[in-house]
Amino acid sequence: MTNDDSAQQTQTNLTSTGQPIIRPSRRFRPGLVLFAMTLGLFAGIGTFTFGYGNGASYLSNNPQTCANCHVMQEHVETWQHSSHHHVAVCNDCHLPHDEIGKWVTKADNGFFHSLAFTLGDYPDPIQIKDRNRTVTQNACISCHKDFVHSLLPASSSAETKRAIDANVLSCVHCHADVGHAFHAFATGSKRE
Amino acid sequence: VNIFERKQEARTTFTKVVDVDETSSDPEPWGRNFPVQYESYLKTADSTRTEYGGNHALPPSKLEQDPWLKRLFAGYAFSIDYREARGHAFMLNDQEVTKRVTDVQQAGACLHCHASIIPTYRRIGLEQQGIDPTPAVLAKNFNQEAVMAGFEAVSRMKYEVVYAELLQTPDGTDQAEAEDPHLGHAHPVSCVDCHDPKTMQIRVTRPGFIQGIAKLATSDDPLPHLPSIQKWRDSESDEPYDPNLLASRQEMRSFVCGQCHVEYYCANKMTLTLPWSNGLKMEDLEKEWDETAFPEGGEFYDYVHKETGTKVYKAQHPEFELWSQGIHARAGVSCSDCHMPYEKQGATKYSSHWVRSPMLNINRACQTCHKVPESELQARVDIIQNRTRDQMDRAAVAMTDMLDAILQVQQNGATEEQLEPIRALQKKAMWRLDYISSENSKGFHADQEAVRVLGESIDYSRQAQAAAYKLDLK
Amino acid sequence: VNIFERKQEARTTFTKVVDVDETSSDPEPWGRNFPVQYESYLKTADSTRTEYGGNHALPPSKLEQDPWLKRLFAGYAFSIDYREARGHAFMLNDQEVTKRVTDVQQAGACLHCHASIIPTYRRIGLEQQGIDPTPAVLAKNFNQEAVMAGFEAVSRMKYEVVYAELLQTPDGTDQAEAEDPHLGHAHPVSCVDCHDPKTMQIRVTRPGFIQGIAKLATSDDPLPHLPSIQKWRDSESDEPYDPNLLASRQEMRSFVCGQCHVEYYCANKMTLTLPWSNGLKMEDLEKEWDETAFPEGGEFYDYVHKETGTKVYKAQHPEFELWSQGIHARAGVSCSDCHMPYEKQGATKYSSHWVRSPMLNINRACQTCHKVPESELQARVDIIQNRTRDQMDRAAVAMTDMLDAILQVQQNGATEEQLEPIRALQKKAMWRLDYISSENSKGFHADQEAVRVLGESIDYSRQAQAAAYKLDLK
Ligand code: HEC
Ligand code: HEC
Ligand code: HEC
Ligand code: HEC
Ligand code: HEC
Ligand code: HEC
Ligand code: HEC
Ligand code: HEC
Ligand code: HEC
Ligand code: HEC
Ligand code: HEC
Ligand code: HEC
Ligand code: HEC
Ligand code: HEC
Ligand SMILES: [Ca+2]
Ligand SMILES: [Ca+2]
Repeated sequence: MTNDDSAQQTQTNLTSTGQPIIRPSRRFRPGLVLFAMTLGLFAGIGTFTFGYGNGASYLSNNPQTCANCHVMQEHVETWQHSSHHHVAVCNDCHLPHDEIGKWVTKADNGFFHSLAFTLGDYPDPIQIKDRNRTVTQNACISCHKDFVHSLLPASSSAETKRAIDANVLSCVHCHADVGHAFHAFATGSKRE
Repeated sequence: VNIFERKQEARTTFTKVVDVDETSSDPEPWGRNFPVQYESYLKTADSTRTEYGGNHALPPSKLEQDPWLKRLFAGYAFSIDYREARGHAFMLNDQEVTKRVTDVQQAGACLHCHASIIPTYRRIGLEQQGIDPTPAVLAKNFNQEAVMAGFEAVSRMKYEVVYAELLQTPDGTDQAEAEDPHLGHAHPVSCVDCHDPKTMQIRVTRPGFIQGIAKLATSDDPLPHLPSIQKWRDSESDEPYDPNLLASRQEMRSFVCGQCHVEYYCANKMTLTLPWSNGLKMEDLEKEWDETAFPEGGEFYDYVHKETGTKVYKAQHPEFELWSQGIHARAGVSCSDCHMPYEKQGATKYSSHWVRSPMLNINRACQTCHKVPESELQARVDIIQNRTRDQMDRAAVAMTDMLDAILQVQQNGATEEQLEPIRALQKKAMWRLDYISSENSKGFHADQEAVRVLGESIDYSRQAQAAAYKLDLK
Repeated sequence: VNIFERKQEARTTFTKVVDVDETSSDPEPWGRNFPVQYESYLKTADSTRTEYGGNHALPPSKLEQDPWLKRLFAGYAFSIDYREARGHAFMLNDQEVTKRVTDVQQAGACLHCHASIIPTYRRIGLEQQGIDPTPAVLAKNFNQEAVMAGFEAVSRMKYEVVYAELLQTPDGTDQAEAEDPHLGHAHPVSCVDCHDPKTMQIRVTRPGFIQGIAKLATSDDPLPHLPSIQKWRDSESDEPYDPNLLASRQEMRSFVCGQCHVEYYCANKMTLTLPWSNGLKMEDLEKEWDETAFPEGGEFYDYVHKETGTKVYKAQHPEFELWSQGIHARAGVSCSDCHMPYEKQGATKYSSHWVRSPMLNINRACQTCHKVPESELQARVDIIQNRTRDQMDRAAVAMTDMLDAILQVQQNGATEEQLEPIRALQKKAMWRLDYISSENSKGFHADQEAVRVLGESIDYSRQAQAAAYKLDLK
């Protein structure tokens, strides 16, 4: 369940313009700058799936809008068969639960997926990337932290040199199919 | 690291009811802080068993189930008494009462894996360093240096002597009383063996493992299932690989078990040793033993096989090593994932400390990952284990045929020179058969590898048999 | 609902451009209706290969890679020419040019699996039934009875004779012309072999398979991976098990391959036979051969091993049988899932008809189910195949040692009576080694089983060697 009403509102605005609005921020990292530049480039060329594929759907919470891209069809279907279909929509798991991260991810994924879709040079079946895996992991914890607190790092202090990142168990190592029925093993075991 | 990566939230701190420290080898006070884990830990005294078992005062004897084991171990303590494993609660008791200990003189190193012995190592280590091991000093911190020193000091001492030392170490609850000379009780594996009493983080404490894994890190065995070792190798650090600092949590969830469920040498000719300097494969371990000489001189061996007089090696429970060759390790599945699965209690989940066969708990141990019916998972395991079993029986027949052939040529006057190459084959054959039969998963931990090793055992047994016939001494 | 059903929802409706019928063994007209499938089918003429290969005019010779094969096959056609498999497009050509056919007289049954031969079987069957096989009659329906009759009629005929019959059967495109005596061309496996021309549903057409699977159904082999057989057994039907009526779609996705990728007998002493009456395990097949006698009398064998004079069996590509013992079959994963994975063209999904090594297409073939990097999947397969390879090399050494030992005692005058038990061991050893080495996945289809079978081969080879030495005839 997303409970982010404000985000929803901003979104409507954006949808009506049909274009994403990227607000430059000092907190944006170089990738984003690159993103903005590439976007400029493509805007120049003129043909770009972002508009054609209803790019703004990236900004919506309705899973059917993800299915605007047929390559997402299977993911929507398996989500419908999953244990979470009545409690979480795509964005609950695939967008960070904090404001900035949310918009950065939307822009980032929205752009690159549209680009990939246009160029057709993506793996099929699609393979989730590490950065998006961090997003799903954090989403699980965000909803379930009370229940799973024993799985969280014993301490976040500097008492151990062990990388904090290696210190948390990956949820999808065991629960590979919560968002997508039949999602056989993950991966997800981020072993390092 | 990028902008999306939020700071990991730490575990909600627990309500400490009592303080525990580095001497708290008695689990009871820990149990007051962590009642669910403690209750499940206590269940290891339950002894329900799977197919390969029953319900007995002492677990069933493997020697009776597989009489060929008596010939395999002829002349060694294992031929007197060798039983199935059972729950952790029994480990100390089962060691005390085995005829291997009551009828044979054993070394103190036996307790390394059967008792909560670290505080005792620390105490003796401190004494050796000239420091007074007061309860406060003992309790203060882990003090790896002192622990290692104590371990080296007692490893080759007599079993009874070291056992008595256990009772001279405070265990966090007992108070010395006038009539009772004990300072503490002896406990089987306990919380302090796997957890840091301050943070509750899991850790490894066993000197044998700490040395073993450091040796392993310097080997060139690939080890894709232990990525922190590869990182350490890449860093070209001068410090030895230290699992407590470098291993990921998922690796630690197997390392805590690898402290004990491993092949070892443990007798009085040399300190307890895990033979990992060449890697974790069966051949790597064998190579280390082949290259080892006893400190007092003479090439390494475990026992002289009584029927034939051949010096051979004894393999013990190489679970960690065999698991390392399997698909689960490769996929990042740890021992704890299957043997200590999460359970739900009320609003939280916890790790079951009822360490036992996952086949008694298929639902939690397997079905989170494998969405197939229990009966189907059971059937898959049965197929793997039965196939291993068949090949093991075949290897056992080959082994006994070999012994008969050797005995015959010995009776007919074979010379030592003639026997030498045959003994070499015999040693390889017996090591391989023992390796898989003493591993406790009946092949499950790495199914193809288990059967491969048995196939080699058959090859060497039959080669030895053929070589004996070829001597033409019937 | 399971993963397969989900996938199977994706069916494309087609626009019929041309009509195809039961004589259309030329794939070209089908290709006009289904251009994507056809295009991918044509790619089987591409011959990129994995590690165990290269790029050659004819595929690499297995005899050169593994010289011990020449001794294994001594006296049999396979010792003259035996190569790696390649794409389906080559199957007819590679058979025509192999020295096994050019230098040795072969039977017509060879074409059962190398040509689109069903219309020819039907034509000859109809003739035998006294019906005039006009193109219209031939095209009308499958007519299993006629197909079976034709198959029985030509199986033992000469290869060249049956090949000529192929050219006398219309193939759906060629028209008989004045100068050209051909009615049709001969084609390698084609659409009509696996698809019903009316509905496009997949089906099995090969008489050998239809008989074999019906025999299998009457056995007591458990077969949990083929649930429709269990259902048929439970129904206690009087009709033989008919895959085309009873098998699930997922089963059919393996059966179409099981038509050819199976162990067989195919020479002139008896009709083409798949030895499945006892089950699909290596021992079950062996048992059928042991129990078989030739119609003309005499116990069944494939060839007399030239070096030793022992009558032995030849194993051929038991992919379907080995797959049946593996975890993938058990988990319901069919041959087509890996060898004909779905691909996308635009918004439509289709089955790749470029049947080839999945290792050339890891993303589609494996990553649907295994969400791990390609390099990791490759590594897992390498480990399994290398382990199998090692054990195979070991079994090969044992086999040649055995042959040497037998030759020696034969030279020294061993009697037939003395040799009899040794020959029995030799036959078992050679069958087992051949079984895994002629299976084309190098153990992947059932890793533990493959190594188990090799372990048994080692056992029997070495036992034979020892028994020869024991005769004391050096
Ligand atoms: C309850 C959480 C959850 C929900 C809701 C969810 N997903 Fe996912 N999704 C995941 C997880 C977890 C993964 C796999 C992460 C991994 O393998 O590490 C994933 C993976 C993916 C992938 C990568 C391909 C793959 O199969 O690994 C895509 C694409 C995807 N999701 C799309 C969607 C779409 C579209 C929706 C909405 C219809 C959706 N997801 C809803 C959790 C969720
Ligand atoms: C413009 C078409 C399109 C739309 C609309 C779309 N996707 Fe995707 N998506 C793609 C493509 C193409 C890829 C593969 C990208 C790659 O691997 O480079 C992809 C990959 C993904 C991945 C995993 C890949 C990664 O980079 O980690 C996730 C998760 C995902 N999509 C979620 C969503 C969600 C959630 C929505 C709706 C909010 C959505 N997608 C809408 C085309 C689309
Ligand atoms: C938006 C909040 C939300 C997110 C994000 C979320 N969950 Fe849940 N999850 C829930 C709720 C609510 C339930 C209870 C559903 C019910 O009772 O039917 C639940 C149920 C579960 C269950 C029990 C049901 C089952 O499938 O076995 C598991 C396990 C679980 N979640 C794991 C995860 C994991 C792993 C992730 C991340 C990939 C995740 N959840 C992400 C809200 C969430
Ligand atoms: C090593 C395996 C493992 C890992 C890692 C893991 N879980 Fe679980 N989880 C389990 C098992 C096993 C259960 C079932 C416990 C039971 O039924 O008693 C479970 C149960 C749950 C449930 C409750 C299911 C229910 O039926 O109500 C939720 C929610 C959940 N896990 C979320 C998570 C989240 C979030 C993470 C990551 C922080 C996570 N899990 C990591 C194994 C794991
Ligand atoms: C300090 C040594 C030590 C450690 C650490 C240890 N074990 Fe054990 N384990 C033993 C001994 C000794 C026994 C045999 C006890 C007996 O038979 O009396 C045993 C028995 C077992 C058994 C058999 C239980 C039964 O009911 O049959 C299993 C399973 C097991 N251990 C798994 C593990 C796992 C998994 C871990 C790590 C989470 C682990 N052990 C950690 C020493 C240890
Ligand atoms: C490196 C760790 C380690 C050392 C050292 C060790 N053990 Fe054990 N022992 C185990 C483990 C793990 C098990 C459980 C697995 C098994 O039974 O194979 C076990 C099981 C046992 C058992 C119960 C099963 C059986 O074998 O009958 C006895 C008794 C025993 N050990 C005695 C001894 C004795 C005596 C010594 C010293 C010679 C010793 N152990 C040294 C780890 C160790
Ligand atoms: C994927 C699951 C899995 C993993 C990972 C795993 N095991 Fe096991 N283990 C099993 C199964 C299944 C058995 C067979 C139990 C039986 O036969 O009842 C078993 C058996 C055992 C036994 C004998 C238990 C008995 O009842 O006698 C021991 C000891 C053991 N494992 C220790 C370990 C150790 C140590 C590790 C890690 C190095 C490990 N296991 C990793 C599944 C696993
Ligand atoms: C043989 C090793 C071993 C012993 C002994 C042991 N633990 Fe654990 N314990 C583990 C492992 C492994 C975990 C999982 C740790 C993780 O994933 O970070 C764990 C986790 C825990 C946790 C964290 C929450 C959870 O349930 O995952 C607590 C609390 C805990 N143990 C308490 C205890 C207590 C109390 C005792 C003594 C009664 C004890 N442990 C004995 C291995 C052990
Ligand atoms: C944390 C996840 C996880 C757990 C827990 C787990 N498995 Fe697995 N299992 C896997 C993965 C991953 C594979 C490798 C195949 C793959 O990538 O799908 C696998 C493979 C297997 C295989 C096929 C490999 C072989 O050796 O033939 C069997 C059988 C199996 N598991 C049984 C079990 C059983 C029984 C248990 C419980 C005792 C268990 N698994 C627990 C993840 C798991
Ligand atoms: C039951 C089906 C079947 C029959 C009958 C059959 N083949 Fe094959 N043949 C195959 C399959 C499947 C392959 C590919 C697998 C392989 O190469 O092992 C193959 C491969 C071949 C190859 C290429 C590889 C090689 O072995 O050099 C030749 C040549 C060949 N067969 C000739 C023959 C001849 C001659 C006969 C008759 C004696 C025959 N086949 C009968 C199914 C069959
Ligand atoms: C009519 C018989 C027949 C059928 C049906 C058949 N095959 Fe084949 N297959 C062959 C023959 C013969 C060859 C060897 C061709 C050659 O080497 O010239 C072969 C070769 C192959 C190869 C090797 C390809 C390469 O590029 O190296 C694979 C893989 C294969 N088949 C898989 C399958 C699968 C999967 C199916 C079912 C979807 C199937 N086959 C159906 C007869 C058949
Ligand atoms: C889970 C995936 C999977 C399934 C299911 C499967 N195979 Fe394979 N197959 C493989 C892999 C992997 C190889 C090894 C390819 C290599 O070495 O390049 C292979 C190899 C082969 C080869 C040799 C290919 C070559 O390049 O020479 C043939 C023929 C074959 N399989 C046929 C079959 C048949 C027939 C079935 C069903 C009865 C089947 N396979 C089921 C994965 C699979
Ligand atoms: C060796 C067997 C085999 C041959 C030969 C074969 N097919 Fe297929 N075909 C299959 C299998 C298996 C499927 C998957 C069927 C299913 O899942 O129901 C399939 C599916 C199809 C489909 C359904 C859509 C799809 O892509 O899944 C079409 C259309 C098709 N084939 C056309 C052809 C054409 C045209 C030819 C000849 C050029 C041909 N096939 C030759 C085995 C074969
Ligand atoms: C349709 C699903 C599916 C496909 C496609 C598939 N697998 Fe699997 N694989 C499984 C399942 C299911 C298991 C058994 C373990 C389990 O229950 O998850 C498994 C097990 C395995 C194992 C461990 C078992 C063993 O033999 O050691 C390996 C390795 C493996 N697969 C590799 C592959 C490779 C390589 C491919 C592609 C050539 C492939 N798989 C294709 C579903 C699949
Ligand atoms: Ca040993
Ligand atoms: Ca044959």
